[in-house]
Amino acid sequence: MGKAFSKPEALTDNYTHYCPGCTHGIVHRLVAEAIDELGIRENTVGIAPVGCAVMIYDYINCDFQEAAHGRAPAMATGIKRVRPDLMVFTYQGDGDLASIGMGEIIHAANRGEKITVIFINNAIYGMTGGQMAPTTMPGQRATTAPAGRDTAQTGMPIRMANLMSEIVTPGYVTRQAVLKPQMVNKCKKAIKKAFQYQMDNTCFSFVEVVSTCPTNWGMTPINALKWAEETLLPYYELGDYKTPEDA
Amino acid sequence: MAKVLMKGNEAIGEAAIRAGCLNYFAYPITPQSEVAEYLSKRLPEVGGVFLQGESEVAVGYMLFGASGAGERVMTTSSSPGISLMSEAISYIAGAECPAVFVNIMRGGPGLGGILPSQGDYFQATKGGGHGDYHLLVLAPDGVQEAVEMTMQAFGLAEKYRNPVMVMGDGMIGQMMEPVEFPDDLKTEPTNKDDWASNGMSTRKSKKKNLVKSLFLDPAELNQHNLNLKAKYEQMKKEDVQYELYNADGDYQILIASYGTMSRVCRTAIDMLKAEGIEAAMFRPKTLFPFPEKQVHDAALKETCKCVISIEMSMGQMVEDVQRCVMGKKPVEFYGECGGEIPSPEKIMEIVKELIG
Amino acid sequence: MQTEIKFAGFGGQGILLSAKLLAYAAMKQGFQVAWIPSYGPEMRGGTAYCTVVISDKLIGSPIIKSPTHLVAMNRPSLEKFDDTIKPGGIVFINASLIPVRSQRKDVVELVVPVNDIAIEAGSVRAANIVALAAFAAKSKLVDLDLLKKCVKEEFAAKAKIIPLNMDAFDRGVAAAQA
Amino acid sequence: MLPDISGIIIIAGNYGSGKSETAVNLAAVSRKSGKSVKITDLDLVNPYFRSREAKKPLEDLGVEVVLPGRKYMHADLPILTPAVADMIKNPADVTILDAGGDAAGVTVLAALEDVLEKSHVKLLQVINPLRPNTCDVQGCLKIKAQIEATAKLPVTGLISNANLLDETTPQIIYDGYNLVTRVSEATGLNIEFITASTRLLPQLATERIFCPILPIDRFLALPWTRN
Repeated sequence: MGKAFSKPEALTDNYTHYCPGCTHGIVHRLVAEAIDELGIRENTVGIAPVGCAVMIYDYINCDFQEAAHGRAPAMATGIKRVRPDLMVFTYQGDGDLASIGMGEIIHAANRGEKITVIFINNAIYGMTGGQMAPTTMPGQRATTAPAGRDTAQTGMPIRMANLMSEIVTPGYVTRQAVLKPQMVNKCKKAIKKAFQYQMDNTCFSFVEVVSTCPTNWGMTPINALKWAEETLLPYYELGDYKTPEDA
Repeated sequence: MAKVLMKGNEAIGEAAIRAGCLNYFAYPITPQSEVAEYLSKRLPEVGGVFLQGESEVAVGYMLFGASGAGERVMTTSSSPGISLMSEAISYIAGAECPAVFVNIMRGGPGLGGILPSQGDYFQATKGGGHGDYHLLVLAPDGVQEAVEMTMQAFGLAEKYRNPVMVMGDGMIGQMMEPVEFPDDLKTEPTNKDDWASNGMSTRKSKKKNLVKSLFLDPAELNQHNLNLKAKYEQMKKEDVQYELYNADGDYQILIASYGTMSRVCRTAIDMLKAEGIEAAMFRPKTLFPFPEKQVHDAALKETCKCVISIEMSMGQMVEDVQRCVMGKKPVEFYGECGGEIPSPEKIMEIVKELIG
Repeated sequence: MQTEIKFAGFGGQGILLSAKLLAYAAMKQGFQVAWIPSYGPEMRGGTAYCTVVISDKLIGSPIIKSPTHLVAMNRPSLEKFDDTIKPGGIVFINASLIPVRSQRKDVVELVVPVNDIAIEAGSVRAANIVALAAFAAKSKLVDLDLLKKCVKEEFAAKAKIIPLNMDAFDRGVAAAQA
Repeated sequence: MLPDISGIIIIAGNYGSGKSETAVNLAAVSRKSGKSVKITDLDLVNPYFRSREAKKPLEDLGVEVVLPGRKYMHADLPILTPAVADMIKNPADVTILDAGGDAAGVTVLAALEDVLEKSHVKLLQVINPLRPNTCDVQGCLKIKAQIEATAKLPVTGLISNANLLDETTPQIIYDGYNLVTRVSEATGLNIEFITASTRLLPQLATERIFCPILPIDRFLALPWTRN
């Protein structure tokens, strides 16, 4: 009988630097499990973002390249075009993907690059210390929105999965969360599916993951999960937004 | 191979293919768009990768990705486009990846104009992006040299694991000259298995490769920069290229000039000679590493009264010339950068004024 | 010995191609050549100019203020560059579109109604080939058979128009020799 | 009279009030008086002049410095290491949490709410009247309210850290003490101590000051001013 809980091969032995209650660790694990189950670890290149997950390469055991802020989809394009046999994924946060890297993500998706994008949406800039992100909720406090996000000045939070689903080029676009065990299971399936589409050379895929940042939100881990469920999920609705079969 | 008549831009594109670079990413900008147009036809014929990126910013990172995955890759652009790529150039230099950038310079600053210029000398040789890094910069004076330098660039980029820039100007990009593609300039790609993120399965060692420029430990970052500096010092020792023209006789003046401008100076020197005036030319073919000793020695010739740097800029290379001549001879400057290239007659007039 | 030929006319008259073919033939004959586009303020105004330099030694400056010969395909081109031609040079005038003549006494005028000849050959679009052939016949800069071969090669991908251009070429040569 | 405080002490205040220098010196003085001391740098919002820079001299004194792994010391990452919660659960005689500046800097305390609420915690507000936002009572009260709202903890005491770096004079220290006294009157909060650089101590008329004085040695000075 196998072990009920074992460490994926694609996960290194390093302890993560993430804060208590941060969901990066969960998503790292899901990515590692998907890579293991598909047997693609030795053909995979990840793109580490600028953001809290910049050192993802310490935790996931495959080749990595480190991008500048927002440019991961362009780097992934460069790798995938010259080495279509490699499995290429980016792992990006909301400041990275939805703000400074908006151009790169939209165009990579629109060209239908056969890459996998894992998008961590925790409604705040983590790395730089809790500044407002494009995904920050109305009224949510941030160090650059001390009175809470004023939508009259800064607009409404961007729903990336919804936006990406408007791109005509076929692709897989889904929004998942890791706030509860059953959500984690679904998210895992989505990540695996996203890699599978790449393996089959089917399409670009985009997995948005609604996540937490207790440290910058100023909440205990438990309260952060609760807040995410009550505040983020009604606005960031979970589910598949587009599949290649729709096309 | 027989000579063919080609536009500089087309020839650069073909040279990349002949050098074994089958990956090209670019964004259109005048006066170099013909490179992309040419390669969009040619690369599919040879099974290569052609992609027009959404911006020069993205293109810079497409190069970074491709290069980090261990493949030869090139882009071409012109001044404002190179500014946008400078972020990626800094990252590529920081992560020690080889990649070839071609800058067909146009007038600046800002939108400037589409006419030829040499206004990006500082940008290319003194930085452009952030941090302590250097590009190896090759400056051709015509279409044939643009071909040769483009071909050399890939080997140099791999030798140093550093971005290399071929820096021409609009005139070199737009003019047609006969060219040959020398087979002996093609280098075999180096084995990149010990550093490139090209997938473990293709390598003997199953250690993961990281292509990165982040060093959190101050001592480690300092050491990284020392290693980079050692590479730049090695470039200065091993890969300086230059040409001296009409320098065997007793010249009264040394003209420092590169690229298109040097072609005009060459004609001016011939015309001066016909009038009995001896002028020599020092032409750096590598702008970084700059031929420091060579310009110094040429300036120190006894008969040489002064040195003048003539550029299609407001005075950029002249600072390197001054630095190397170390105050031992007067160093003058003449430049125009509106897009009209100074004529040989104008150069003659300036030289005559200087040497009285 | 260095010779510079300025080709000038409206955009669409095939100026750049005529110049390229001349440069190509000269190159095949073993000369150093450069094809220099109009790349300055002169390129404005919907007109096209370029210069071909043919030399027996390394070509220096791409800046040619005073060319040896001029091939003027329209009136503004003649008026603009007439003064700049070196004494003794050929000033080629497309008489179909240029009702005036060179103001110079020290140049050789070659006046050919190239559009009319091209129409006779079958299409006005071959006017540039008529002009090229006529100029080449008069200037004797390159071997005519070689040049004709270069023209043929240029149209290799459009076999249908080869006979037209070959005919235009011959008519051009004949006009220069008339 | 040196400060003599024990328990879990959070040092907060507005940006540039001198929290870190105060925290580090309090740790050193407490340790020298024979107490066991732990200190953590919770400043996740400001990358420079953080108490982590005093790691070595503090450790040399026997202070336990709780920080993210060595490789993350200079990372631009807001790392809240789980070791902080452990430290609160297993405190030393003196356990110092050096928070970041303003309300933003204490946001992280809210993430520790569940461990903090089970402990008896002192939250001390450092005031330097020579900083623009805390030059009067009203300003100090405003910062206090912001810190309390974000940290979800009440401020329990005050510290005057009046200084103009090397240009500090005894008068500046007296003025600061006066201001903090008025804040104390307005809030009913105790003045835990004031600070004075060791250089100024001999010149100070200590009989005018009715609270302990923490002598400050610059641990976090600029490189060119060290020794």
